[in-house]
Amino acid sequence: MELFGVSLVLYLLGALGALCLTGREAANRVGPAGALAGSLVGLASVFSTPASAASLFVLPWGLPIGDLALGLDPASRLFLLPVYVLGAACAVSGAASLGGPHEEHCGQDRRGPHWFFFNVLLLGLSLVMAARDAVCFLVAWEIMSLAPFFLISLHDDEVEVREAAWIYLVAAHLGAVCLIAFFAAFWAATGVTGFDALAIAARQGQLPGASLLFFLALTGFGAKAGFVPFHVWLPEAHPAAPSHVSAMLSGAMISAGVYGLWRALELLGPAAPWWGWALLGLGLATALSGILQALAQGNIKRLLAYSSVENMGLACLGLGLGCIGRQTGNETMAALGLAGAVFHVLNHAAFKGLLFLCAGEVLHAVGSVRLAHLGGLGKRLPVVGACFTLGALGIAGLPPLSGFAGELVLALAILSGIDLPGLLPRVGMSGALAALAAVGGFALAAFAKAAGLAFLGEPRTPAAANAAPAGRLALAPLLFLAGCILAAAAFAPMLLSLAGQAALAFPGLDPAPARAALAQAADILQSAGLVCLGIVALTLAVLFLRSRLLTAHGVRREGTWGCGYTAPSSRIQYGAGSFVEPTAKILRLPMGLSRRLDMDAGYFPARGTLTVTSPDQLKLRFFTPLFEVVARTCDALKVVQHGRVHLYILYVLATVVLLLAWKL
Amino acid sequence: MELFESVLVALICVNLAYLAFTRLRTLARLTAVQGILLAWVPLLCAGPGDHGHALLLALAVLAIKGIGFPWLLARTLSRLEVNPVIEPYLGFNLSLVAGVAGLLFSLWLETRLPFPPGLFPPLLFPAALTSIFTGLTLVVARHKALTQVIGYLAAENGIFLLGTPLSGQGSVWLELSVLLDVFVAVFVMGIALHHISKTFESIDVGRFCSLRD
Amino acid sequence: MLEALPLVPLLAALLVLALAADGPRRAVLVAAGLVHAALVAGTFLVPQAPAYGGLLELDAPGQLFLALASGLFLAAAIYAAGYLRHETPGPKQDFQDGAAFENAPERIFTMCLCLFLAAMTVVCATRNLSVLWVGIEATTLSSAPLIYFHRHRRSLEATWKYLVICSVGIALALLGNILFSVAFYDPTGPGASMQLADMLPRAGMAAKPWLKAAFIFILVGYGSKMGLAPMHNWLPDAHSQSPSLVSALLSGALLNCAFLGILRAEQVLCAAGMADFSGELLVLFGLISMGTAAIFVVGQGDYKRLLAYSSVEHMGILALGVGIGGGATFGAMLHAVNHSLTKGALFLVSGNILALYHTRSCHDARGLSRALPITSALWMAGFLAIVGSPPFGIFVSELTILKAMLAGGHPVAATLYLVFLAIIFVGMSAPVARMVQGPLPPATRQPAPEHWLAVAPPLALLAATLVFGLYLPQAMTAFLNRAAAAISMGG
Amino acid sequence: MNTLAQLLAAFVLAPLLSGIINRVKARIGGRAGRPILQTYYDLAKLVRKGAVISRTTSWVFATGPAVSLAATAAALLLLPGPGGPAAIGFSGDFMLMAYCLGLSRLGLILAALDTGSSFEGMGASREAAFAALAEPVLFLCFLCLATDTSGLSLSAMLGTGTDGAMAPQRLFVPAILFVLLLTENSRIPVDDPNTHLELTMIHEVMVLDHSGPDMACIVYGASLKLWLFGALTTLSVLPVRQMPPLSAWGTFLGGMFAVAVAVGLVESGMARLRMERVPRLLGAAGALAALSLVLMVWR
Repeated sequence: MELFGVSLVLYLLGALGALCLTGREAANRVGPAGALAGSLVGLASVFSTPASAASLFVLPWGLPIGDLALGLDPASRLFLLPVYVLGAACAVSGAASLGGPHEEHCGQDRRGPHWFFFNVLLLGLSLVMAARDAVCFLVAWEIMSLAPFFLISLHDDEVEVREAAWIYLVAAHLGAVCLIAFFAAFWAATGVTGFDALAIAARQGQLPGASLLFFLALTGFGAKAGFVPFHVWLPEAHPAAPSHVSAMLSGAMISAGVYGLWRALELLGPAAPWWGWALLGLGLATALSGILQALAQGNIKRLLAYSSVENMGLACLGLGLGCIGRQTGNETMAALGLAGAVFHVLNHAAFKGLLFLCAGEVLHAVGSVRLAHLGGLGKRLPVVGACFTLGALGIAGLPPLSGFAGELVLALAILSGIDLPGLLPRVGMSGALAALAAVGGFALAAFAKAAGLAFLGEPRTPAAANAAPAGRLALAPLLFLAGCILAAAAFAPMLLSLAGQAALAFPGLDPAPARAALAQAADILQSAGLVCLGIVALTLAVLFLRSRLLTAHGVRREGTWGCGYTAPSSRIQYGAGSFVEPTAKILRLPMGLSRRLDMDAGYFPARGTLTVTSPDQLKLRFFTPLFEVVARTCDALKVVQHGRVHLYILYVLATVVLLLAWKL
Repeated sequence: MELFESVLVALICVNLAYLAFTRLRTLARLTAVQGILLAWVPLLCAGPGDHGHALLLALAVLAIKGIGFPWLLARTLSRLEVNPVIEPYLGFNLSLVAGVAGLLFSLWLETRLPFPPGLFPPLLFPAALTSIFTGLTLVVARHKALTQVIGYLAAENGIFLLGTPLSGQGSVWLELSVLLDVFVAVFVMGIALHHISKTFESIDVGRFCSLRD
Repeated sequence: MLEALPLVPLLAALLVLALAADGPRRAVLVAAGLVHAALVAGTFLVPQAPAYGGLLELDAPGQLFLALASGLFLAAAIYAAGYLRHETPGPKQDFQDGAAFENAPERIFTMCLCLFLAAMTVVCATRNLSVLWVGIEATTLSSAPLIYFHRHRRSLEATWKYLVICSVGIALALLGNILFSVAFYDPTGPGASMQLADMLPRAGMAAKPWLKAAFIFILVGYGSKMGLAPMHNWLPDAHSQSPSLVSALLSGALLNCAFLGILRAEQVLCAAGMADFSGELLVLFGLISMGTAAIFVVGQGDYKRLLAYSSVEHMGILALGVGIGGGATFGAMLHAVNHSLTKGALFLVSGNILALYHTRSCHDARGLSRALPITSALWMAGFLAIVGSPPFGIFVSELTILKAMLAGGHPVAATLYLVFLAIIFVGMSAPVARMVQGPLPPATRQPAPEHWLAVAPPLALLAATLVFGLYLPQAMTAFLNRAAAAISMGG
Repeated sequence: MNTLAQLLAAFVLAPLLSGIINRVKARIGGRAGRPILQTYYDLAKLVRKGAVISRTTSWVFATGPAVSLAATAAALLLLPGPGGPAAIGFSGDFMLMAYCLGLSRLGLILAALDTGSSFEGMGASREAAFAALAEPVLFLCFLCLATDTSGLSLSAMLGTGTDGAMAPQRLFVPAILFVLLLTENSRIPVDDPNTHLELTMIHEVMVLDHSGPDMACIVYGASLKLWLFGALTTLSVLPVRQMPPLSAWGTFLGGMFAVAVAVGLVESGMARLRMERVPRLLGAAGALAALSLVLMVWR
């Protein structure tokens, strides 16, 4: 806990130092240094105590409402893990990218504030995970929510960036409003603000309108985590933000939404039956729509953003399983669902952080992250390519990486629920498993597309052909995260039991069967690990054999066989639009693809253009019109301020008369 | 007491007349009539004890409301060379209807309030409220800044009327405030009118609608 | 000390009138602000006995608003020292319609500023309803020339509207005061006193229907000065046309003074046991004001009007908080503090923006962060503060009010409150973000570095509200609680 | 011991299946056909050859086939057989099997994209799309088996037979698995392994550029996959685990032969479906699986 405090202070120092040094080169060293040091100390604080320990500190706090109560329990620690790991990696990566030669369009004087807000984001995230009081949590939450607005708008001379930053700000605030309502209503109903006191009050007295509170929490935290239909800010914000910020947002900040939902479920106590099913359904809908839209994207960062939506959906599914399990008394399902959710969040943070940082390197090297501009980068940026492939393998949930382990735990939780009493629960669970499988299949397609089109084949533009690898400083965080991922793959069972600590601390669970279920799941991961080991060993063996055989019989290098076509160019390669065409034929609506074919008239058109775009349909069809309707209504109502003073007097007169007639 | 009631009825009539006349000069004269009528009120409703106070008040009202202000209005009128015809937003007949509605509303209001015995002479409360409502109707329903000032003054007169029975209660603040209000109406609005006419070559505040949403 | 409070600005006004040179005059202005602030600070240290035969008397709510007015005046006076240096005399061209105009003489402007402070001091430092009324009337008188500083036709229009609406309002408030004395009429008693100290103990015996009528008139009357919808219409015009430091004073201090008028009436009603009646009306007007502000904030193209409508919103929140009662009254007092500080800072910052771009349009004033980095940071921070984001103070007060609303059983009001706040956030965020971000418009030159006189006052005000968002001293909490108790207990 | 024998049988006998299929097709077409061991000859020849590798490609091109083969082989570790349970088994292991096959597919897709050829890109995109659609159907099949046998691991749900009468919904599962076999192994009616028009291919067009040992990996991997699905289909219907060892082996191999013959018959009797029809076929299979699942759960 002391170390945790030190890390907060380091963040604060980094923030203020960077702000004070605005305009000097040193800002780009002090800011990242603060973030790095704070993260490393924080990491030490997470590991310095046993995983199951819980601590609580109430510090003096100057406000008449709430308390400055901070504490670390297993759930906090686990959700802090991505914050610290990514905080360290992104600080280094950001220092490299903002200090490098790529930043000519970013005014020098903007780095001080940038690092200020980066440190503030880390500070806010740490406080969110540690807050044990509603008011304190809200303050931390808002600080955490506001900082990214400034981080996203680093390159605010581009109109898309401004637009994205604004969308982010609005989404974050609307979510926060729901949370304010949630905590205020909770506070008003119980009269206390401390988390422990709230939980006790909720357990003792039947909370009035608990379902409404749950709905508010789901909306508020869902807006942060990017659950459908509140995900619209993600695909806008991530491409606009600098990559180290995207990595931070996607890996750590949106996880805070899941964390918040976790806390809300803890606080609300005994769940109504529909909560778990609502979470399950929402999670699956989010995951499916997220991955389908990810598949449709032609911009790597947008693709990654939608993939984050998908993964948060899976985490929500885990929480839903936990809820259903707790409510039906199925401890196995509850423990595995909750542990699976945390496990998945951890995995996602590592993979997505790595992928976004790789995307950032691509952006620096090529100047674009649109798949139509990339290709063949694997040979030009070998480390980045390898890291991206590794991340893609992991995020698609393929063995032998721990992404598979996470999904397996979720699947085990579902499987333990297929003998629930009643037809509907069973059908629901089966549907969930099938949906999980579909998500896995589409994730594979999406990341095959991302990795394959960006890093393999021939470069599609001269910029991609001339891409130059980044410096060592920029590669260090990639390798660090890749190392984390490999370690996680090797120690997946241990990671699960770590995640299990959070599940065991969840109130309302019988620890003994839950512990047994977790132990069994760890065994299963062990066995699965054997198979994974088999895969690695066999691959190596086959590769060894292959190299022996080829040295014996010789290799000839030729051009790619063109199937008889003699003038191939890099433009005839399969592109982002064509790659998803078979899927789009069936699933155009959920993928949100729209295509336009412009062709000259006549039988032999000289020119034809096919444009395939994938705007967010929900934003296009729902939110934008909604905002327009509100704006138009307000405009129409503005006639009351017409500028004629005598009518203003009429308002006053009418008010008096009406009040007198009404009240007397 | 009959005299008092006839003064009040006369005040109500003057109020309605405000709404019915079409020339600014007539309105200015009406304010003089109202001021003179109003000057009677403190005298008539004063108790036996404090005639001196009431006389002082009556004189002050006569000087300010009966003479000073109408004179100022007339002077402004002749100086500014405004179009002497009032342009209404709300037609004269409709304005009259509004005035009568104000009267009826005041009478209704009187039934809703328990009157402390001996404080208000009969008819004073509705007369005062009618004056306020017609004054504000004049502000609402007419174009020119001058009519708005006149309407505002009529409303002030109503408030003064309502306040007079309380003047015997020992506090001078009430009277002072009424007088201060008149001061505002005359001087501040007079200054503003001066600027308006200088800037716009007219005191038609109907053109004042450039600030809006 | 209480005797001296209104005298200091009055004397300063005379002095200013007498001085010929600009420099000393500005010094006198700042000095008056400083002395006044010091005296006000002194009233916190030494309890004050009533002065001038009981006409001036300080209680907790009055002291609170007095301190706000004084502090804000000091900030505005310092800002004015820098501002007036750029407002040279002589003919100018209006940037909006190109018409020629001149500024009012600086002597008049400075004098009216001092008189304005004197009037506000009287309003805050009295517990006599008549004196209060006279004081509020005097604020109207002294502030009208301030609004008409730039003598062009739009500011004249704004001044005229301000005068007409506030005069009508003030007349209605006077009527309300008269009705109060009718309610307290006692043929056997010593006569109608408008001293709160006399009224509150007897409030229980007062005639209830008359109290109701009186409260309605006072609410509408002072409400039109305070900017409660639908009587708020002068507010955006006056705030947008007056010099920014005047807007800051109007919004941060004058509106509070009018609110104090309503609070005094509320005190009487609470003492008479009619808090339900008055509370209902205050909640109603609060919500209408917030809703109106929400409508006008969305799509607002003029940043000073944007701030003005935000003031309407916050006045609505104040009314709402007091109307809800209980913990919300404390919240409302805290909110008044935070709103004054924040809005004052925002208007001062808007003055810097206006000085650079010569336009009040949010669409044309772009790229602020590149042109004026400190101003843009203050603008953004002020925006976050005013819409109630932590760690600024308004978050705390708004949350307190929300909680009290939910605990007091006003779920519908609470829902509307949140919806309006959310709409206002969205509506304000778009123009503010647009102004702060992006490249400079091509026609604008890169300006000189910002002068400390232009950024220090808003910076200090924002720093104060930031502090109140993180740390409220015990003494201050106790004081605000005392003010809230004085209102809701009726004494 | 038995487990080892099962694995050995799979690794040795897998290439035989395609020989049988080809022979059946040839017989029905009235031809003599290729030798039944042709795939073995092909493999032997490929291993002994050098390779021609495109200049465009990177290490991914070389690793892809190896990963693909390794992943498929690892999936076989999870497959139970006539002799006993699988080498490695745990509840939910079918998910690992499916994901191993996914990894194997990803290896080939990436290798195909590495060539920069539009044709191979086309194949990769089709493979990815259809496999993603097949995945939930496969899971539904496993779920049906799991509810039917109350076992959550492949060893528990396959080859154990069912207690109780042979209800009609139980026949759905082998039928769907058979459809999946056709899909996943690029057989008619989903794909035509013997076509010569690249535009209509799925799997074959992905591997156009591979040669020598790489091609051998791919061909052998495809055989293993065919064996895997054949075994799934067979074991889902035949209760071999309850039989004495010899007859169990006999029944199992007989079943595998029958599956191969059935594939041959289908390939002889049907034309390739149009590309848009494939999802419809999978959709129908999925609907059938869902129906079967509901019927089982409902009991």
